[in-house]
Amino acid sequence: MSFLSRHTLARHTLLLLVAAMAVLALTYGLSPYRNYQLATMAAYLCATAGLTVLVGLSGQLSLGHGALMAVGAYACALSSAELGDRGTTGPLLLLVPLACAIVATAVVGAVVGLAGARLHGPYLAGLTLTLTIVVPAITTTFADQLGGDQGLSVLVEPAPVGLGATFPLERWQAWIACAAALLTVFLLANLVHSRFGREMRAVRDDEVAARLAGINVGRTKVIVFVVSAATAGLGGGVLAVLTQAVSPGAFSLAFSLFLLMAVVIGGIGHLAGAVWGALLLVALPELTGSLADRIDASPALAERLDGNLSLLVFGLVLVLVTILFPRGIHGLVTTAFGRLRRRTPDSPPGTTAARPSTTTTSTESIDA
Amino acid sequence: MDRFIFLTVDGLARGAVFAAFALALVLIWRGARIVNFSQGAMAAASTYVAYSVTTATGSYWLGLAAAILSGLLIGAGAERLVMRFVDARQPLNAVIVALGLVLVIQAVLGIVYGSEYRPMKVPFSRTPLSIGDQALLSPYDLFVFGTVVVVMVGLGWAFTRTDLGLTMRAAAFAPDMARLLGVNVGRMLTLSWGLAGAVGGLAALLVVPTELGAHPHATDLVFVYAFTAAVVGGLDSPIGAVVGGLGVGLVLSYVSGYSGSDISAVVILGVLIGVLLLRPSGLFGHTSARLV
Amino acid sequence: MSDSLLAVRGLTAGYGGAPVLQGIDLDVAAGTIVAVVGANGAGKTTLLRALCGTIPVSAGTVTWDGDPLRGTRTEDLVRRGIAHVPEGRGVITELTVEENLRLGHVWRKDKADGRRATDEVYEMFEPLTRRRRSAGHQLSGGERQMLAIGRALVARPRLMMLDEPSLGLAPKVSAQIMALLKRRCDETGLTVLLVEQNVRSAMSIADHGVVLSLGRVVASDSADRIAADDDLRHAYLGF
Amino acid sequence: ACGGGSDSAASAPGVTDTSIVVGTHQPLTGPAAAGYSTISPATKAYFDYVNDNGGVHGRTIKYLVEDDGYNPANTQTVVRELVLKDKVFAIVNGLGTPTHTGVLDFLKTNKVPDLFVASGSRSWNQAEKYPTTFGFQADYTTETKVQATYIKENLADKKVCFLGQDDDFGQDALLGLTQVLGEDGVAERQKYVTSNTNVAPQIGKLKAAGCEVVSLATVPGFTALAIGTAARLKFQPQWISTSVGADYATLSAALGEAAPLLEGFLSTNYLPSAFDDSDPWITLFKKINKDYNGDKPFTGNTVYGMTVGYLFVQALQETGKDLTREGLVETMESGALDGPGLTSPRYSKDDHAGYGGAQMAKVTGDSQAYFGPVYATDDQEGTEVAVFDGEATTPPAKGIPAAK
Amino acid sequence: MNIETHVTPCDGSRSGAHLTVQDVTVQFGGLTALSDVGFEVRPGQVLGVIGPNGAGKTTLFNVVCGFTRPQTGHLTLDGRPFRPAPQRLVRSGVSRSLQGLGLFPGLSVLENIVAGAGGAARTGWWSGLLALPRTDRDERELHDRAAALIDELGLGAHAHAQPGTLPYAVSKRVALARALVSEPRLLLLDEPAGGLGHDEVLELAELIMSLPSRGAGCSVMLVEHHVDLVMQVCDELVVLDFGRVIATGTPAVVREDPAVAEAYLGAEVDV
Ligand SMILES: Nc1ncnc2c1ncn2[C@@H]1O[C@H](COP(=O)(O)OP(=O)(O)OP(=O)(O)O)[C@@H](O)[C@H]1O
Ligand SMILES: Nc1ncnc2c1ncn2[C@@H]1O[C@H](COP(=O)(O)OP(=O)(O)OP(=O)(O)O)[C@@H](O)[C@H]1O
Ligand SMILES: [Mg+2]
Ligand SMILES: [Mg+2]
Repeated sequence: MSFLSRHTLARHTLLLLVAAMAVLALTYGLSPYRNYQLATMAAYLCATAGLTVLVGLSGQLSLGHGALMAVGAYACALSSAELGDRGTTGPLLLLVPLACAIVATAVVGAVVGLAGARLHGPYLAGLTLTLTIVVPAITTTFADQLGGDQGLSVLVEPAPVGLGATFPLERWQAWIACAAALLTVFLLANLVHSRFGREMRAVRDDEVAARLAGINVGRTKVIVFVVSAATAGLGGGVLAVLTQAVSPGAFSLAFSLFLLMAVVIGGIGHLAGAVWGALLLVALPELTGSLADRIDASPALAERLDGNLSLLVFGLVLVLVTILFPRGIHGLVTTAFGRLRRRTPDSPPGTTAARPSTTTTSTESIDA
Repeated sequence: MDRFIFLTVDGLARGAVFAAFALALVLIWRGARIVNFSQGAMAAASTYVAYSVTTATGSYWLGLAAAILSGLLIGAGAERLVMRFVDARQPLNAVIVALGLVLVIQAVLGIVYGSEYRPMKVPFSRTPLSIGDQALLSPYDLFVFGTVVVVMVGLGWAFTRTDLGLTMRAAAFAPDMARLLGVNVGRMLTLSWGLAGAVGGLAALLVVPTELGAHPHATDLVFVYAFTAAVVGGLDSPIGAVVGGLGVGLVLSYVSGYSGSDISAVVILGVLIGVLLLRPSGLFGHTSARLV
Repeated sequence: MSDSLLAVRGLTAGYGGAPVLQGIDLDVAAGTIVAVVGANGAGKTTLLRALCGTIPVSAGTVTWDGDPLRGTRTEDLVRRGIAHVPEGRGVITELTVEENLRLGHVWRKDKADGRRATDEVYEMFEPLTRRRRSAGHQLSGGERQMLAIGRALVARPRLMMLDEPSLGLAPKVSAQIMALLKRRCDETGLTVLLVEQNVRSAMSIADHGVVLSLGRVVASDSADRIAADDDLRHAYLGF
Repeated sequence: ACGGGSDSAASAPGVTDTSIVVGTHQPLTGPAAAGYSTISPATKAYFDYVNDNGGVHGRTIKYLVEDDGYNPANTQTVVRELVLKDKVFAIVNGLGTPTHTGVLDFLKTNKVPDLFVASGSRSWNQAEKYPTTFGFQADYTTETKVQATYIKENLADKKVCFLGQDDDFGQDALLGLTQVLGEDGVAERQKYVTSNTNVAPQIGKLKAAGCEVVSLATVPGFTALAIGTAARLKFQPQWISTSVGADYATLSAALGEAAPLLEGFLSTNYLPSAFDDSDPWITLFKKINKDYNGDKPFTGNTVYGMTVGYLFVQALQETGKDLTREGLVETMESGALDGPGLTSPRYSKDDHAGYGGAQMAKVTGDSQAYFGPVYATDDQEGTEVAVFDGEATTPPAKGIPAAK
Repeated sequence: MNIETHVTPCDGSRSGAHLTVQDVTVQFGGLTALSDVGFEVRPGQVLGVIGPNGAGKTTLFNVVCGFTRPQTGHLTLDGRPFRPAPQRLVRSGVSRSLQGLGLFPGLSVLENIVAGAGGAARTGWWSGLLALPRTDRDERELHDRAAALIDELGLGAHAHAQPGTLPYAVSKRVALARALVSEPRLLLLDEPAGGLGHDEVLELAELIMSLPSRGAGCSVMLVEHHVDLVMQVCDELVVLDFGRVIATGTPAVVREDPAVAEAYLGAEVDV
């Protein structure tokens, strides 16, 4: 135990392995459609995890993460087409495009991050918001390369034959996506628990004091933006692989805003919150949709209710959840968990789940 | 040259409505320190009210009054019934709730009015008056300009010169302190939202007839451009909103006219980055904040 | 004790967890200066906050001029004659000096007197005169403190609650302020509830002193006697 | 049909002895819902009509309509939901070029028949690459080739210009014009994007260039915007629009008081005109609209939706009781379908496009009526635009295609 | 903007001064906040800067920290020209506490203090990303340093509290700890005694007087209105009024200066 609390890498790797096993087992229990949903959720998780770190911990508001995902998706599509032309097959056809997605988005993120480093609140929001309307503009301007509105299709190989002929494609997709998501969360968890994680929260809280503490505020902001963009790019790339297609319409302004909603409702600034958020992005539309489907109406009314009713429910849920659980689902869960723990007599006083684990190392040494 | 004048005039006319909308955003930013993402949807709702009233009575002006009044009520209602209960310690929650409101409002509009575009009337001709061979502004454009200027001057005056404006700003900047100074912060917030709703409703009523007509999503893009305009101008400044709005209108017009409308969004982004790099709080924002 | 302007009985209040203030009794007679002193963390600021209703009160009564004060909303206090200069000044930094001062009296019907009071403030705090149109965030620490005090004065309150007014002020200015408060009390019947770290200067102008410790009143007596009580000083005030 | 031995009817996804489940993706909400959200209810109404009349080979058709908001990402999800979770037998009339393009690969992998895609893109006609996907509309190129032929014959000395959406819709449409009129035949070409509702700069340019005929590849809202803006700029060319943006009911509603500007407005179309009460198809569809569609306004979209329904029922009838996905695709390729169109759909082994012809229509007074010959052609460069020599079909008894 | 300490030696005169300020003038619009201010801080010295409100004391600190660029004048640190930039200060061995508190509200007390020690870290952000073992070692070192200071300043009970819930005096001590944890050679303190009670001021005085003998030897610049404290701990005073130096010298000398009494101390105040 104390070995684990002293070695972040060992602790996080262990968690990673446990999570991977759990996901693996899960994919065998799910139907193809559920596996596809799991895969989509994992792709979203790449983006929401990066976004929650960016917004919640470094204090930079991005309304354009959907656009960054688009960059990743297009990079993935273009590079897979290029590789396809060269006759590449096998794992390279998957890994290289995803790497391209990460790199391309990181570069774009660096540019935006540099431009945005001096901006605050709504000004950064305005800048990133504009990114989302630029995506379709760029795809139509370079329609020959980017396929315009219609987008590009992505060259994807089926599941490896080694897995057997009847192995469902969706399970394979879930593996790919979950691997990417776990890796993302693992790295982000490392980062958040490191010195850099503390520094970005310091920058968020008070830029002047942060500078006086020797923190290079601009650099910190840009790095977080780049990291966050890279994870969004990976998410976009994975999404492209899952759907075998990219098009500008899939990365609309609304999508970017939904990503933000997801991280806030999940519990901003917490990776666990990002998981909740990604889950919501996948599950909530389906739930509200099926709820709305229950209602039987005359043809004339049905035409108007169709779609709109589930939007209405969706909107109401967002409003209510945000008001009732201001710290998001993660906050709700930790509070409930904390209450449960407090009732158990042998738990040490004053420990809360929200405390970063690095501090526990020296808690003892100080209190002693 | 003719073409340049044509594009300039066209861009200004278009920019004026962005400016009107940006003013509503500035109003709420000054009065409540949040960017109201539901401004567009609220304004769309007001235009539908105006549409219904005008259809029922045949009078544009009654519709206009209805748009302003309903905007006021919708804005104030959103604050009293929803935004007031949002945890102020979580700065983003208000944004998320506003986005939730967008969905709710648009869904309700879709259910009530369906998803077809409803054409709306304009009170004055949209045929441009021309001098010689050169088509210039239409009477309607002049009407829009006049309205925008009146709103801008009115807001600027109200905010800086009147006691009400002062208390509204105080309530927005420092609610706790304002309370100690006798400001009824809740009422000020309601008022800010109401006024912003009214200005937004008015702005939407100016712009929607020039586009495809009333629609739950009719103001989505206008919102985006108006937000950009407000950011360019500086969210605290009514003049900035107008300058930003006209600027965005001109850029869109020149780019579509000289190069092709597909890259206009890219140019807007370029302008935005350029302005913000030089002035991180917009053209008319304060930049000389003392740090320590 | 019905002659006191402000009467506090059994006030218990805090920040969610265990209460910070535990059964405070306090009387402030009209036209007097009552100084509340105590070590850091004793609950002085919390007391003023509880009186203003900015934190929830769990028990006790507060009577203002014979009427119960609980239930009065914070924003109505000024209209009832209570002004509060909170700890940390509360200058609205986005507004200019002029606007901050105007805010102090916007609610008053008597505009002319509001302007007169503003002029008096400018006269008193010369640095503010030079900075009329500067935004609050441009001011130095001491200038902000002056502004906060001035803003409370223009409301022409009957009771002024000041939380460490001398914080960040040059000795000369803080002496001026103390003198001013004393003068206003004598001349216009102003009542002052003063929280101060600087016990000596507080007691020098106060009529009555209250010592807080760990959220309780441990001594309440005339200022002279408090100042002279060595045991008290050693036990609670540290000198 | 001749499905493989193991593919008995019961094992085809979505098919039982008493029902067939099919699905579609449509924009019911969002900015693109305008003009499209009335199509799927019309199709459903036709299916309900058939179901009430005994169904197809004893099976009732269940039509699952999923809202994708014209967002390709949503399309991905809802189509997978339909195929993997709801196990639909086929996707019918999935709407939109960018939306549907994204699911082609998925539908192909899962061998799902993908019939009557609702868009005039040429992408659906790739029999080699996407063997289960079939188009429906006359593609944009076909329509503009017919327009160009009309221009050549009737407006020969006029200056012809073009305004089109900045995507494949506009490109394909422009292609048809230039194929017939030559590269120089189209003097000024302007594009617009849906994200910018101000088309004055483009219209100004067309006016300045002295255009006399303007061919439009625009969605209805932008057709109305273009006409309205042009009138403000005192520019009144002869407009010729593709069917996408030419529905008179929609346009006159959008123009409101300015609707008289539509007088003389030309367009092409490939389905019976909703205004033509003498057409037996229209009589049939109006009756179904009254009984099964809440008697909603009868527009071109209603005709469109019901035509899709009719063609699908016909395909099922032709395939027979022993229903398999392979069988359905074979029926499609057999060329047996002959729906209400002005020409018949041209489906064959290597042609998966839809209707292969169109006719000119003109707005006079309060209605939009066809005139002149029906032309048949396809999207290929070399193919002539010829007068269609086939006969217009008429509805069968009761309006339900007969079983094979 | 961020020009680091130049390494070119400044015309030979490697005098005893740790920091020198020469002819510094700062104007804000029409207002002159500092005009031709010059003085020096010697190693191990506690230099007090006093003056009326708005005299320019904080502005002077801002110049030394690089938050404000003076219109004229220049600084040297250890004999070399010094173009300060806030984020590099810590590495130049300079540290500052803010006039308010300037704590990070979202970080615990411990984290606040550790954040001040970041300049000593040896690993970059990407080793953190990969959670390399050396970042753990690095973090432990920073934590140990912070823990030592926490013990020294008696903050142990509050190590995991959020700054917002602390009594003011404790917060002040946390802010001081954060400035000290980087082991600066020059410490700038802006009103460290503001809001402190009598006991706390005495403790603070002792702490300040102990600084010059701390570690490698630390000089202090102190801005304070608490005259007792200033007189007790400072070796030398610089008095500013309207941005001008109106007096310098030992506390005893300055106290007797009539100009100082007039501008700052006030006649009737006995100190
Ligand atoms: N916002 C808060 N949340 C929780 N606890 C608080 C809060 N503010 C103050 N406290 C606690 O309440 C107690 C009393 O604090 P208070 O600020 O009233 O003391 P004070 O006498 O004004 O001290 P000081 O002289 O330092 O200003 C302290 O223990 C403090 O930690
Ligand atoms: N960024 C700025 N913009 C405009 N004026 C400024 C700015 N910074 C400081 N000033 C002005 O310069 C003068 C000096 O300010 P400074 O903060 O240095 O005073 P100070 O000596 O620290 O006073 P105090 O003891 O009250 O803290 C003040 O009048 C202040 O208002
Ligand atoms: Mg206090
Ligand atoms: Mg200062």
